[in-house]
Amino acid sequence: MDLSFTPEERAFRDEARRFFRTEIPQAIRDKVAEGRHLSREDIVTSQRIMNARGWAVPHWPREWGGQDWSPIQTYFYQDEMQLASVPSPLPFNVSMVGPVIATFGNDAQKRAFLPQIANLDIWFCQGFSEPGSGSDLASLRTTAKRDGDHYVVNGQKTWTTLAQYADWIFCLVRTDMAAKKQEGISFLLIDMKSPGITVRPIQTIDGGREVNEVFLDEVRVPVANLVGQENKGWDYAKFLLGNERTGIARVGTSKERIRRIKQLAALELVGDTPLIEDAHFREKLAAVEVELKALELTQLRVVANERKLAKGKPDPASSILKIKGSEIQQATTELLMDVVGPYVTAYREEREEGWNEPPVGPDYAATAAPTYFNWRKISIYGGSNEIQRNIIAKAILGL
Amino acid sequence: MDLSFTPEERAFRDEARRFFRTEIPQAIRDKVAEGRHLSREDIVTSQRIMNARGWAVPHWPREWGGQDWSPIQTYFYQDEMQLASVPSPLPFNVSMVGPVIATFGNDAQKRAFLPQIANLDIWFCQGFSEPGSGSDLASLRTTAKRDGDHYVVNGQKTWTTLAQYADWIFCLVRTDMAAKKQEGISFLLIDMKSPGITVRPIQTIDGGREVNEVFLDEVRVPVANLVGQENKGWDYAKFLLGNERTGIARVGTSKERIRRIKQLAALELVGDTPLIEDAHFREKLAAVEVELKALELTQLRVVANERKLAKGKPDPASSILKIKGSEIQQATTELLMDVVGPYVTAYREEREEGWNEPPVGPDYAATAAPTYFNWRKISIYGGSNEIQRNIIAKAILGL
Amino acid sequence: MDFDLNDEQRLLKDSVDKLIATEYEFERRKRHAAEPDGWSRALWAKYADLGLLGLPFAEADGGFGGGPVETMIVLESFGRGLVLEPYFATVVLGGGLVRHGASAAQRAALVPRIADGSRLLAFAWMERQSRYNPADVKATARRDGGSWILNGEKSLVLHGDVADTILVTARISGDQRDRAGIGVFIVDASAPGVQRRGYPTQDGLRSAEITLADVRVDATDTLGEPGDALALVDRVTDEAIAGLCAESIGVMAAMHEITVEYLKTRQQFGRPIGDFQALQHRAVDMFVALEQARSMAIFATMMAGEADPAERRRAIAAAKVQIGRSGRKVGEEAIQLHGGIGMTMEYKVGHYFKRMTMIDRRFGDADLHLATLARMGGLFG
Amino acid sequence: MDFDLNDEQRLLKDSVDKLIATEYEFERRKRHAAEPDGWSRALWAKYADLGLLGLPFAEADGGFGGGPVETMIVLESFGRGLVLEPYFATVVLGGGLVRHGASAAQRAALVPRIADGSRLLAFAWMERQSRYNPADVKATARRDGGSWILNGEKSLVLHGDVADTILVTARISGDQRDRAGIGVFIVDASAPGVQRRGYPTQDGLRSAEITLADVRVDATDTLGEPGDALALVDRVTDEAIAGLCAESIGVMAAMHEITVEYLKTRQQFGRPIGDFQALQHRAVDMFVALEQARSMAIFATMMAGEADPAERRRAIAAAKVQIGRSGRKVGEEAIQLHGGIGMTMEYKVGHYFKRMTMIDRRFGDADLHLATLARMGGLFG
Repeated sequence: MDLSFTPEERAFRDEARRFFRTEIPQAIRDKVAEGRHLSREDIVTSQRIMNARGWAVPHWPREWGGQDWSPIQTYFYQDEMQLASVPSPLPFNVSMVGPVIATFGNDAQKRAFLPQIANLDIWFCQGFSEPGSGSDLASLRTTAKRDGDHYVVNGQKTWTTLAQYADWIFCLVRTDMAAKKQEGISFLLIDMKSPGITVRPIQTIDGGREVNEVFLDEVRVPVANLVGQENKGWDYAKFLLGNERTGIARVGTSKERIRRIKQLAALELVGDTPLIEDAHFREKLAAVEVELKALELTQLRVVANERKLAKGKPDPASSILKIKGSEIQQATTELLMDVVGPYVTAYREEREEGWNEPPVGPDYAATAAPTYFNWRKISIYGGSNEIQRNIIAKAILGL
Repeated sequence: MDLSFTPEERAFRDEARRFFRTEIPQAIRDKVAEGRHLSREDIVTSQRIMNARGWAVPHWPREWGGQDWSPIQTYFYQDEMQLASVPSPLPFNVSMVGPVIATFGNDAQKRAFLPQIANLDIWFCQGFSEPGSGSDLASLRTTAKRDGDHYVVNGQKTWTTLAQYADWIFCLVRTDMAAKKQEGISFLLIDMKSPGITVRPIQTIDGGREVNEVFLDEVRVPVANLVGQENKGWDYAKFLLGNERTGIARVGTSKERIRRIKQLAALELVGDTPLIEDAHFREKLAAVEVELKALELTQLRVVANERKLAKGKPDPASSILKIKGSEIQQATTELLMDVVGPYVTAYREEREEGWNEPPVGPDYAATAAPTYFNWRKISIYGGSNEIQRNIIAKAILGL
Repeated sequence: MDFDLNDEQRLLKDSVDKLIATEYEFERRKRHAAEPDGWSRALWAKYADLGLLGLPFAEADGGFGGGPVETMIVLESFGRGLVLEPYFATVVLGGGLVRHGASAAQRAALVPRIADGSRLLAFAWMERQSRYNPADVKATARRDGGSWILNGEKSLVLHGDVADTILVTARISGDQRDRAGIGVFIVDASAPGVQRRGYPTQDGLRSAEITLADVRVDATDTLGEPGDALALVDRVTDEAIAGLCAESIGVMAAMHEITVEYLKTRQQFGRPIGDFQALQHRAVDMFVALEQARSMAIFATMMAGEADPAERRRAIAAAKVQIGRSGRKVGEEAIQLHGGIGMTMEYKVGHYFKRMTMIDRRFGDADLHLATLARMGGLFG
Repeated sequence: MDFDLNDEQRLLKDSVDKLIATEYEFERRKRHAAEPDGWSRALWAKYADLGLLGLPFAEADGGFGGGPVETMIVLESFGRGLVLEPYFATVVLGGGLVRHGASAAQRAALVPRIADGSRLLAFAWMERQSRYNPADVKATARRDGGSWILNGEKSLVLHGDVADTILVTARISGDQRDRAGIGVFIVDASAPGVQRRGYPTQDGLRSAEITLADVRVDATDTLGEPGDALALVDRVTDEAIAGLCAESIGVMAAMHEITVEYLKTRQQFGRPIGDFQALQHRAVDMFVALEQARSMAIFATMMAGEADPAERRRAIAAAKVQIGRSGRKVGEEAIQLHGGIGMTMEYKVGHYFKRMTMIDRRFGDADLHLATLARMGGLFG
């Protein structure tokens, strides 16, 4: 047991820190730090800079741009990215469809898609959830019927994040209606410009437009866009969902938000005294910091354990990262509301091009409540915390 | 809606306060306040004083000593009793077996038992739980086989509180082995001096002896000691268990303990400053006070609602009283440990006759940890808080 | 003690509940929100017709003589509907200042117009630096002959954008946070020197930033004792918090009902998710939190009229703590148990959650009131 | 960074775990507790044979050169066994003072005797009024020629009843709570003027109240700098807290395992209670609390040797907060999920619960350490 980092690990961390803080534009990083909306352009710009450095898809196979990093390197990469408020490379591209194509796709698909996915020349969105499917994803009902060289797809997807920006969508569709629930599902890549696709925004309670419904009406998809085997899509979906182990806790994001909370709480006066000197506030904050430090160590332990697990087999302990990581992130959004105090209540709409109203109260107030509202999602999506508890109960505790 | 007490209600409260604080010996009340063990004599003395006043069994039928009080009177009776640290009349007598005999017993049983139960001339203990039965009480396995004018009882009871003091035990026994679980159970009164009864103490983690195992080996019980009808005992048990609605929250006890915590926290110095002036401690205490005040009102609402419910039909809302009441009582025991600080750790055995060692640290320190340990039971017994949640889910929420 | 409503109260409750159930059906609420003021003038007239706008005022003044229980009934129902009209600003806050601070002549001038719906009020007590301390007042009032001259900036004035009459705290004397030296002034919103900028709040209401530049009001246009009006402000604030508690109960109860209904109907893995015991127990914990909050809302109603200001403040602070904590628990669990649908504007539960979150931040959050209560020695002697 | 044990550590862990699994089987533990000292002298000799008593001392001094990780391994295992022997008092606390405060001559005199089991140590720092503040010292040390004369009363001295050597804090100069002016003195337990009264603790260990009446020790019998020894005390205390954290992990892990096993075997309503989802989720929350605590115990181990006292203290305070909170949750839930059986002395889980509760109260509880951490600015810049 050696609980310190090696000089090589530390050097890598320093290099990551330098890269993220000097190469990614400050304006983009400020938006992330302040909880403001990123434009499509912001996300593309940031990812292309990383891709130019070879850092957009480090966990991919080497021939497609991967880096063969150690788990600790991967950890520092993500931590420093989050600490620097750099937007993560688009997860639908780099953590979801990319690894699926790299692992299960054919050569033509790899060549056609992987470089463009890595560079965000193609923007993918995810077509898994359907109205009514929720945690029971395999109950999906979108169908794809073979018609010559095409599938004809009919159905509806929902919670499709940033579909409004997407060029392509990867979908789970039912290709065998007679088969049992998890069987008979296939994994299709569909061009969003195909006739019959309609995107309808879903406004979330923070006022933002992040998610959408996607309607598929007689959409014709070339059979060449089937990934892997027909009716084996559920296996690929499980691979995809179990793929993102590190980073799920977003320790770096929470550290950065705590830094920001301290900074703002030093500005915010209660009477004559900065809020940061209020004992109750400080203890509430410190309690979150303790949990966060514990989570950081827990994450390092999970990361270190990865080497011992079969490749692609998710560690059920990563469910701890999801549960605690989401709780801590949510706690930081509440602390940010505490900082802002009464000005939490004022609503200020943000458009693509920026604010459309002058601030009410301090200029950092407007995002506090929307962030709190929006962050409720992180204990729901990606397998709700209830599902994570079921996983631990079964896979770790044997209940 | 009238949210103030009537002059009559206030007068009754004042009378109850005077009675409990002047008539019940201070020495007994001090033991309760300090969390020390009561002797058998203490409990008998206290109950007989109440019985002489007609206040031991106010909720019984009038002809057997009941008082026909309004729900608010009953509330004040219990609240003032608890505030004055007066031991409750023995619940096994006055709240459990007494009402069962008064409601379902025959005339001979009523005459033979009720006056002695009220005056604690006979001490009853409860023979319901068995090893393995737990929350699933109806799975009990103690048998009573008819043999002429007697039942022959074989089996084992457990968690029998204060069996070491008891003259009699009321038991659920299985009289029809072929019947379904809840059927075939009968309710028997058994003299503890009967041959074949053995009592074995169970030491609890606080070091006390409150509960026992009771072994019944070929115990002969006159058929005359069957209450009500054979094989109908489950109905009487349900009646008994649903009987104690008010008082379950023990609001008065918690109020009194908070008073004591404040008193001791004013004595206890942290450096130069009394603990009571520590903001963190005060806020922790105030948070419990808020919940307690809410519970007091919730209890009054449940009490006021009693009139509208069928007699003897438990209000599922009383499950709230059990859940919150136990949580708050447990929180006060933790606060008491906070007051005592490092001296929580010293163990000092208490015998029937009192302490057998001089104190380590302040003389109020010795009971802090044992009380915390012992009070863990209150979210377990009388239908665990999990069972209470099941009741609310089903009976109130319809889930 | 009697928790049952009397016949009149029952009648009031039935009629308000019925109106709100109809007029604040979810889709209709969107239409009210889309009106120019962000709420419905037509409904305001209905409230006047029903006697709701004059409810808490003395009959002698042209009101209906309702007490705290009547206000509780209305506000709980309004909470259930997530009502958008400026009832809280006009009748509870403004009306409270009028009831407790106005002279007979002022009442004669104001109450009938409040009651008939022709005059909207707002209470401008907060300033940019004050957070939740109503004594932290920089705005000034200077005597000039038969007038007061007001200068300063007031912030987060609930429904200040539409108010006809703005009741403004300003400092006559003393230092910025002195409790003494504050007056409450009756300002006509159209008076020269009054500038206001309205904006929406997170929970769909409206507030305003208000600037006062040499605004002249008559020497008699003050409420309470000029220079000693903070006790009046505290009293009205405490009453208003009791009102927020009542409103919260409507909000929480609705969230709980919607959630339980969802658990019963939403199917996952071939059965209603309400079959899952872990979710059942969490719905129960929400229910317990709701009932504890309901008890404290009743307590706040009982104590809102308490004569001893310290007793009243402790009780109100305790109620605000419970409402804040229960509200957060019920709200967050309502969203979590719904999953994604609860996160959308198209579905009602999120709107309740937002209102509840904002209520916790009005007049100080649960942490602040807990600190106040602790400093005052708690609730039990 | 590497969380795996190296070969030697693995060997150490295996041998300690094996010993404890055998010797601290539940019924055997009762026999140890029934011995005259409340623990087993025979086992103490075995610890010496295994090298555990000399483990953390430098090889040059007669020890085995183990570091914080080795101590963590031993204490976690001891926690799992609820070990009764005075290892923590002698090796961790007393040994820590010796390692960091003793001269070469003192180490030569003490370390071999600690390592071979012939000398037991105790650390007497607390006094009746001090609560958790080691600078709050009333006991005095007065120079008298070549001696120090000690007077005062020390309280809650863990295993002070059996210690051969008591390491005592006493004030040489300054006021009662001054950080300066404190010395640590090496007192032979049999010296004239030493009186002690032993008693059991809630978790089955032993402590003592100790009175010093004109106790004379040699001028050289001090550890650290006489008059400036508080830094030494802080350093050893922080190391000891890290040790408690490790012990806690053994305690919590055992409680969690026992509880999960109980859920699998206990039948109610015709099935194992572990089938009930509400109980499953609570067992999961216990597990999450345990794993978070394990992470912080590792963090404490990493930081126990940190050179910067402020950095070290913040890290140790944070770990103690997590241990206290996780321990309470795991312990209370373990009892609750067991039901009645968990409340009995005959069943093991309650003993773990009691140990865990007492650990939270040693060297300050979670609230105190949270306040310390908050005052020092938290963990993250």
